[in-house]
Amino acid sequence: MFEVESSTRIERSSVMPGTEELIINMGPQHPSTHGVLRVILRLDGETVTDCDCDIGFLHRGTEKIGENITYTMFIPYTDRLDYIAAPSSNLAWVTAVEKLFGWEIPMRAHYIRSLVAEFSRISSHLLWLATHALDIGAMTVFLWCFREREMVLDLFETAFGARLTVNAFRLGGLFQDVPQKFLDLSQEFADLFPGRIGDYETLLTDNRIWLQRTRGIGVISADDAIDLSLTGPVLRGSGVRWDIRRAEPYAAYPYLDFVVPVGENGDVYDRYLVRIEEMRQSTRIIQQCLAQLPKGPVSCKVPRTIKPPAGEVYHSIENPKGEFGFYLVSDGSETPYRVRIRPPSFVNLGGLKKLVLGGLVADVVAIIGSIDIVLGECDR
Amino acid sequence: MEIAAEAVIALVKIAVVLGVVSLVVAYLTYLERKIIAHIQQRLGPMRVGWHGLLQPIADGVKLFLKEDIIPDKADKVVFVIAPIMVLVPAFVEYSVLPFSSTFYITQVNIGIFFILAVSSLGVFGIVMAGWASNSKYSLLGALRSAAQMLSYEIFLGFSLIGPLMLAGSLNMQKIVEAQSDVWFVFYQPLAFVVFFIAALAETNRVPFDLPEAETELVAGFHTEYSGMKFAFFFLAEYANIMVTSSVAVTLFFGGWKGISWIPLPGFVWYALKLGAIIFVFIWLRATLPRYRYDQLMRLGWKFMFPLVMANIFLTGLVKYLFL
Amino acid sequence: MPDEAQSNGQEEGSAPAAAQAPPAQDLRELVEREYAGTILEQSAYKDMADEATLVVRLDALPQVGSLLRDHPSARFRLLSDLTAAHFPAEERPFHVVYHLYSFDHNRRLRLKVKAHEGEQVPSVVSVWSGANWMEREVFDLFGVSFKGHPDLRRILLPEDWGSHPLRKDYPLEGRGERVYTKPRRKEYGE
Amino acid sequence: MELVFFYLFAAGIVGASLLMVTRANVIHAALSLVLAFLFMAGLFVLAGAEFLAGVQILIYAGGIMVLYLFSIMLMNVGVAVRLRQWHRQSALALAAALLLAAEVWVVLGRGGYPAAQAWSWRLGQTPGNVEALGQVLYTKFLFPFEVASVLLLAAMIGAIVLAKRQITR
Repeated sequence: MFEVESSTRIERSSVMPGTEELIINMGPQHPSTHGVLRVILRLDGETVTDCDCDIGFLHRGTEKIGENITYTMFIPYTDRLDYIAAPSSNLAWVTAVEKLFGWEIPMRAHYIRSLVAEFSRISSHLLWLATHALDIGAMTVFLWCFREREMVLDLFETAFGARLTVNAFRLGGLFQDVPQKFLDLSQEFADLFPGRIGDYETLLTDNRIWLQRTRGIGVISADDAIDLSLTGPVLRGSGVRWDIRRAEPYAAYPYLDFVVPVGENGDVYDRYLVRIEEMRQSTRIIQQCLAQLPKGPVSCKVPRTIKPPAGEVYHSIENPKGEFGFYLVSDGSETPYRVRIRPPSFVNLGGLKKLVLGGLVADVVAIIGSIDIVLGECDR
Repeated sequence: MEIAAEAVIALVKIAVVLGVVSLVVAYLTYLERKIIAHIQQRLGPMRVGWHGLLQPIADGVKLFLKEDIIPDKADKVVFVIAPIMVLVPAFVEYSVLPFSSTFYITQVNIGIFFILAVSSLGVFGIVMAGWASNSKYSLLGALRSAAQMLSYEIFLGFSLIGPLMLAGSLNMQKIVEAQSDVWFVFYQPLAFVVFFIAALAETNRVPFDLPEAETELVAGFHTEYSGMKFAFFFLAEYANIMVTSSVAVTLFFGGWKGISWIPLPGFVWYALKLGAIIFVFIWLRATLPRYRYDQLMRLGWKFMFPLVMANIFLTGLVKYLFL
Repeated sequence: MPDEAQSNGQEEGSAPAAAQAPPAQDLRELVEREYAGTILEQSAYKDMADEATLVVRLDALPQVGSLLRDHPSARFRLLSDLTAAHFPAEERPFHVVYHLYSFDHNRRLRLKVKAHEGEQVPSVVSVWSGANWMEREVFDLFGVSFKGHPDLRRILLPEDWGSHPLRKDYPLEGRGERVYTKPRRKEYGE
Repeated sequence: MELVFFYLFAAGIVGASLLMVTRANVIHAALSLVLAFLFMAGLFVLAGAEFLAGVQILIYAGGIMVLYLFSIMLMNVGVAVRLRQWHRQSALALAAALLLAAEVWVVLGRGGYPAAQAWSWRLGQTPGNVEALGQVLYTKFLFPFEVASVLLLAAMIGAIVLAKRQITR
């Protein structure tokens, strides 16, 4: 009798006798949480049994600030949201405001916006690839990616005078036309970059260790991904072919030809492949933008004081991280009544728990990397 | 009187070897930084001396002068002993390595076995460091490291059995002599592959650098260490690389024996081979990502273990039938 | 991984309906057929199709949500955004806003519920799991509480913050806990 | 010269063993045991049994003790330190110790086991004790050797089965 009992007890307890669950704090200064993210992990051995994210370390009340300054004044604040891809944030804001006003933007401005937005996508994906690879231990890719990202930042500097928080666009178009040097350098970069992507892929894509570390890790099905409101490469990695650039085109995207890559399994590896392919497609878009770039003004007539009609709009664009939108409520005054930033990182990070449960600690690092978050926009 | 003279000679030899090894180990860090830097299209250290040649010395001075922090909740005695426990075995192993036909500290009957035994002690320092730091990252790092080093010691040991069967001795000198005609790496390619992979794991190098996986465990077992104690771990890592590379040279690449028609002294050959193997170590670090813990174990037990067993069996069969 | 390029340009389904009936008329009818009297208002900014807005009765929100998510002619499976706005002058000052997206019809819809101060809004986490963090954020920044939320804690601000910064009566200067009496400044650069 | 080293190692063993039994902290005790093992390996070397010394270090110090430490580290050592260290068994322990001492005295007084005296190999004077050990193991003691390995295999399989049962279902 007693023996039966004791043996069943052994079988029921999944934890070894005498061991306790370990609670580990990753962050906010942990090297692989990509900013001031704090992840609290409960571990059984090395298996994750619970996960909670502590965010908000970078909360600056950007939405509240937006309600108290004019539409134009808010543009630099958007730089500080997704600071890895600042022009994308700028673009989301100006397109949302322009939708509120109903302005017609000149074609040249549209093309330059698309061009710069794709550069920002490349810069963001490069940073992602660099840190993601470093998280999994591939050190060389990190430095190679930064070499190319440096070129992109130099391009931003040529065009807008700043490297990170570029403040690229204005309501109604651009502040001024980009210099010819920018276009020449862009062409140079677009010709050179696909080869460099090949270099990264040589080191990673078919690497057995890389495959073992990423394949079948952090799997999420398409239905679950949609249910969790995941967007961007994370959603596409699960096989949902949805890209706002294609579904609800803005800027010059209706006239540009590109492929929306999707994955099949929704694991870390597929997200990696999707982003790599997106970089290739971005290069294609850049080539097309440069080839088709029309002449003409870069800004429509913008009144001195900007007062939109009362009403509400929601407009989102395809940020490198996912759907980046603004929900604007206007009461007809010079300042917005309500500014809501729809943050892709925040929402995607909300799905982290689902992705990491049952995995190993080492996988948590890979999974956070594959979600590609930027805390500036997550915490706002 | 004779004993005293012997002792003096031995001490001089030890001093020479220790000095050279320490210097080489220090410059190994420089070499690693330079090689990786050039693979990654940057320059590496350039400021201290010509092309940064004095960088290791500057680093050493910096580490000496740094504040030596012992965490408040740490087990102080164990915390202090741990780095010594890592470094000492790494250096003791040099005592049986033959650097040329005439230059070695001592010849032991059980040469290679001695190296294996002493290197198995290195894991203590790591475990002690991880436990004494009283930090979760350190503890996890140390646990991983202990499991990893224990398992891979087995493959490391078994992979050496093949060449030892061919040499018929554990004595390092005799093993080298046995390779006068053909290096064992040609007879024992399987054993060499397993040995090299196990050596990577034993020295906690990429792709098996889990114990100090920065992105998961901050810095693994030496998270809480600073100053000279940290330097000890660092030196021990490179000293271990040197030892395992030396073992590889001795057992698989004919030690100090070179190609007969190129007249070079034995220790030059030795250094060349050693350098080549160390270069591969560093090259791998720049190329490969990191294995996951369970994958590492699976690789060991499901791939390397059968392989090394098959190798021993084959070697025995061939030796029985043809030699 | 990538397959052949999709066709450029607009997909069907969003544009043509806008001219005659206000956008989302079909969705309103769809919901009314199932749950009569749950749609209180209907509007769209400048009659734009993707700005169609339905104001839903507070208690009916989860049912309407599930219906819109599952019905074949709606299929709003993605909760693209969830937020709120504060209108202190109104009787029901808290507007909680849901932005839905339908992959099948490439279409957007905005749902809105209006809540009294202190009134609990039914949580939609059971309908769209992604609402979890977004509802926490609304709770954090507006103080709107959600009924049936599995884990309603503050998310961006510290646990002990004590007030809700995105409310309109939250002071712009000083610490938020202080009662602020000055009217909101409206003019800049004049 | 050898005598000096012998007493050095012997003193080390005694000291380390004393440390091991007196330390309240289990980790300290385990580390003292490692120290004792190392000194023992030194004694083996003095006796000319280098191979045994290597095995002593490799298996006992480098293998088994690491596993001990491994499992001790997973437990909460802080609790053990605060526990009572005396179990009122000192009388029993004293009796056992005296018995052991008496046995050692008798055996050593007779000049060791007769079988050991009749040993044909003189350790330390052999051409190489690895070869000696190998020959003995595979000729004279082949059967006990095989029995031991089968026993170990059974133990290993048993351990795997025990561990496996918790993982599945």
